[in-house]
Parts: sequence; C-alpha cells; structure tokens
Amino acid sequence: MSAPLVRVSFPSQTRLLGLVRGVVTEVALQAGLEREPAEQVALAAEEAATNVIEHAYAGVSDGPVELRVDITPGELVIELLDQGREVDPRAVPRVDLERYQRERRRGGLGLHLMGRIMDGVAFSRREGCNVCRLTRRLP
Amino acid sequence: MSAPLVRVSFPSQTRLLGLVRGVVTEVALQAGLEREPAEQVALAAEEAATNVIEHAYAGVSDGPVELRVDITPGELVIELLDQGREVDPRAVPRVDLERYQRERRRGGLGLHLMGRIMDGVAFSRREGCNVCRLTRRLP
Amino acid sequence: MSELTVETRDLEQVTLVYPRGFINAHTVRLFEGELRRLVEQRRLRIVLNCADLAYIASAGLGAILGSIEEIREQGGDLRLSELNPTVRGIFEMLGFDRLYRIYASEWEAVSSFAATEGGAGTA
Amino acid sequence: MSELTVETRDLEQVTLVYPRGFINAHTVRLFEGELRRLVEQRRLRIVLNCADLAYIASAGLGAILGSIEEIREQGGDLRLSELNPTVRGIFEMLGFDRLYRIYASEWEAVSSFAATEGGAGTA
Ligand SMILES: Nc1ncnc2c1ncn2[C@@H]1O[C@H](COP(=O)(O)OP(=O)(O)O)[C@@H](O)[C@H]1O
Ligand SMILES: Nc1ncnc2c1ncn2[C@@H]1O[C@H](COP(=O)(O)OP(=O)(O)O)[C@@H](O)[C@H]1O
Repeated sequence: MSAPLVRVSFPSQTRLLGLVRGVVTEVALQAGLEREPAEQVALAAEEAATNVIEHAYAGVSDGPVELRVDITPGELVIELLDQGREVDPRAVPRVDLERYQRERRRGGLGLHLMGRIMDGVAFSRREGCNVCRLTRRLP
Repeated sequence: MSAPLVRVSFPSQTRLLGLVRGVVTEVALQAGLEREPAEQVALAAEEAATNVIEHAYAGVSDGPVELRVDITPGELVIELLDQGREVDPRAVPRVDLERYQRERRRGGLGLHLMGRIMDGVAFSRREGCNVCRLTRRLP
Repeated sequence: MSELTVETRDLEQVTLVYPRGFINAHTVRLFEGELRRLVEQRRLRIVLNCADLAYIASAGLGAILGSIEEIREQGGDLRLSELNPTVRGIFEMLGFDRLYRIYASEWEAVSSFAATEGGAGTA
Repeated sequence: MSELTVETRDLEQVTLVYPRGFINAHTVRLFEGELRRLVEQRRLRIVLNCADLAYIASAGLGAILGSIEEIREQGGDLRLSELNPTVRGIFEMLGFDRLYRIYASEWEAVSSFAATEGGAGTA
C-alpha cells in the first residue's frame, strides 16, 4: 500500500475508536459495500485498533497509530500500523466459545470476529512497525 | 499545531467530504460539544474542504489534502492544508442574501456559513501550503 | 450506496420533493437537476419535505437560492417542511427562514398553497 | 456527549437493562459494572433490551460471556431482545445465538422467564 486513499494518524486512546469506525464505514460505503457489511468491516478495524491500543501499547496513551484505507479494483484494504510491542501472531489463541464460557476466559473474541468478517487478516512487520492488514473482497 | 490529535490525509475528491464530516463530528463530540453544535462544526469543516477541492484544486482529483483536528484546553482547532492554487482571502466576497437571490448569484455561502459557525476562520500560507484554520471555543 | 435520492410526487396542484440522504458538493447536481426539471415542467408549487434530509451544505442551499426567483416570477413558490434540528439551524443561520416559508408538517406546507391561491412571494 | 448509558428497571421478577449508545473497549467498564451489580444484588433474571444499542464490539461480548455462567449457576439467565441487524449479525457470527435466547420483543423476553420458572439454561 504505497499511497492509500485515506490515512488517519491518532494516538493510542480508546476514546478515538469511534473515529476508526466512522472512517472505515465511510470508505467502505464509498467502495460499494452495503450499510451492514460496511459496519461489520468497520467493527473488524475497530477490533484491530483496540488490540493495538490494549496490547501493542498496553497502557501508553500517546503511542502513534496509523490507519490506512484503500479501495483497489477488487478489494477494500485496511491497515493498522503501530510502533508498539512486537506481535507474534502465531501466539494468538483460537477461540472455543463453549470452553471459553465455561472457563470464564476473556479475550480471543476480537481476532475471531476479525477472521469472520474479513477475507484476509495478516500480521507483519514493516520498517519497525507492526502491521495488521485486513482485506475484504468487493462486490 | 505541532502534533494534532488526529490527522487525516486524502485526495481532492468530493466523494470523501463525508469522511471530513464524520471525523470532525467525532472529535468535536469527544471535545465536549453537544450533537448539534458538533454537526455544525463538521459542516464548517466540510465547507472548507469543499473549497479546497473546488477552488484550490479546481478539477484535479488527486491533490493532497490534510485535515488536522486538535482539542486544546479551551478550543477545538481544525485545519485544512492543501498544495493547490494560492488563496487570497481578502478577495473572498461577503454575502448579501437578498441581493444574492435577486441576482441569481452562486457562491459565497460556504464562507458565510463557516463564519457563522466558527469563532475563528483564518487563511494563511505555511511551507508552501494553503492553510484554512477554523477554531471554536469549547464549553 | 446511495448518498442522495430525490423522489417527487404530485398531490393535487402541489409537487412534493423528497430528498433522502445529504445534499453537499458531491450530490448537489442530482438535486439541482430535479429542481430544474420541475421548473421546466412548470410544476411550480413545490414542497421540499426534508424529513429524510440528514444535512445540507452550502452547495444545496445555493441550488435552492438559484431556482427560487424563477419559480416565484412564474407565480409559484418553494416551501419547506419537516426540517431536522441540524438542517433548521443551518437555515436560520443563513437567514433562509426569512426567505422561505418553513412548516412543521408536510400537510401544512401543502395546504398553505391552497390558502394563498398560487402562493407567490415570501411569508 | 455520553457514549454509553445503562438504565435498569425491574418488572415483576425480571430486571430490564437498557444500554444506550455503543459498547466497545472504551465504554465496556460501565456495562460490565452494571452486570456485576445485578449479580451481587441477586437480580438474576435479566433481559438486555438492545433497542438503543447501536453496536457492540468484542469487549462487550466478552463482558456478557464473562457473567453468564455465574448468573446461570445461581438459577438465573440473561436473555436479549430487539437487536438491530448489525448487532444481530455480530451475535450470529460468533454463535452467540446458540448460547443465548434472543427475542424480537422485550415482552417476549420477559414472558419467557415466567414460562420456564426461573429460566436457567440455554435455549
Ligand atoms: N496488536 C496486538 N499486539 C499484541 N498482542 C496482540 C495484538 N492483537 C492481539 N494480541 C494478543 O492476542 C490475544 C487475543 O486478542 P483478541 O482476540 O483481540 O482478544 P482480547 O484483545 O480481548 O484479548 C490478546 O489477548 C493478545 O494477547
Ligand atoms: N480554498 C480556496 N481556494 C481558492 N479560492 C477560494 C477558496 N475558498 C474560497 N475561495 C473563493 O471564495 C469564493 C466563495 O467561497 P464560498 O463561500 O465557499 O462559496 P462557493 O465555494 O460556493 O463559491 C469562491 O467562489 C472562491 O472564489
């Protein structure tokens, strides 16, 4: 993603999650998604941003976060970049809802949702940043 | 505005005006404005962005635009930056609605609205960019 | 996604116009085109029902201003109903409430044309 | 601006909970606190009326999951009503519709407790 359509920079504060949601909804609608899928994609982006704030930056309220949204011919591409703690996506647990409930566990739902909503969810490192890349095929 | 809370980069396309509106509404609400004034401030920002797209970049659809929104102790500060045609704000006309209607003129309403909604509207040049700075006192 | 749709409906001598969505620089051409079409068809008693108009930017206000004189010169008028608080606020901010008749309900706006026999002129 | 408010109201043996706004990582503590308070007060027949819930992120879903077992162990249940399509879609995506009883109306959700005498267990 060299020059994405829209780029938003903001600090790692949960009060700005609504902003992520709003931006992604708007661009998803422009990309041709209907209202409901657009809102789902926005939720996936919000989950990714939440993880950046809560895990990569755990506790820090001024960590720089960048949201990039692009419309390519066949896909909506959303990237979240941060300079926080390095993520090992393989360490990320899978969810078993029934067990989850029984054992009163918390967490894991966000990634699960992202996986259900998006066609692609990929974590990588790029120039010292964590990159979470979400893709959704366009109609 | 050295490091604004939120920074959004996008190309000079009117289809992205809704994005400007959404971002500014969200931050204005976070700044403590009620829904209606927040939406008015968002309209003022949209008018400024519209002018950048239609006048500074007249016709160009990939001119870089940057929206910056910041919450300072007493003020909400919104800036729009572009690298388009230089603006001479003194050349900008005042509106007389009755005459306007009689003479079937168009234009001038946007700046008029910006002036009614915001506490401050200022145009300047900064590092080769046009800067439109809108401020609104916070409650 | 449709950012703006504009339906029209004739009720007796009055044409109801229903913009749904928002009118800004991006969508104003559609709105303006509808107004122009009504003027060409001499459907000049117009009620703009704004119940589903989320917001209107200066481009939309300019489109209204730009057609009103022609409508009134030909004996018609454009009146408004059911503005939401944000849209109403914008109208008042620009003094549009002095230039246009604004009604709480569509019914009142439609009836107002019967009361004034054609309805030219401001309120 | 209030991003989330949570009102509760008792109706016979049932406690109605009305989240208004959205539940995400930013607002979840308030919601979680309300659920915890109900459990402490042993108000365990809970209907979460989602009519004014604009959306719920995983943090909110986690808060529901995190309290349900305790509620059910003590003979109560948490049931839901009036989910908007987006919220309903999220629930279904996670299989929450298999774990929780979801009703179209508040009335049906409330009555369901009378029908099952206490109402422990999933649907
Ligand atoms: N961006 C991230 N940086 C570091 N760790 C992460 C990140 N995203 C997810 N994780 C890890 O994966 C786990 C599951 O994430 P998620 O499904 O979103 O649930 P939750 O955030 O509620 O725990 C987290 O608890 C965390 O340990
Ligand atoms: N960012 C800008 N760059 C160049 N010219 C501008 C800019 N903003 C406003 N102007 C000038 O001021 C005039 C009035 O602007 P405005 O009140 O927004 O109405 P409109 O854009 O509908 O003409 C414009 O027609 C234009 O000539």
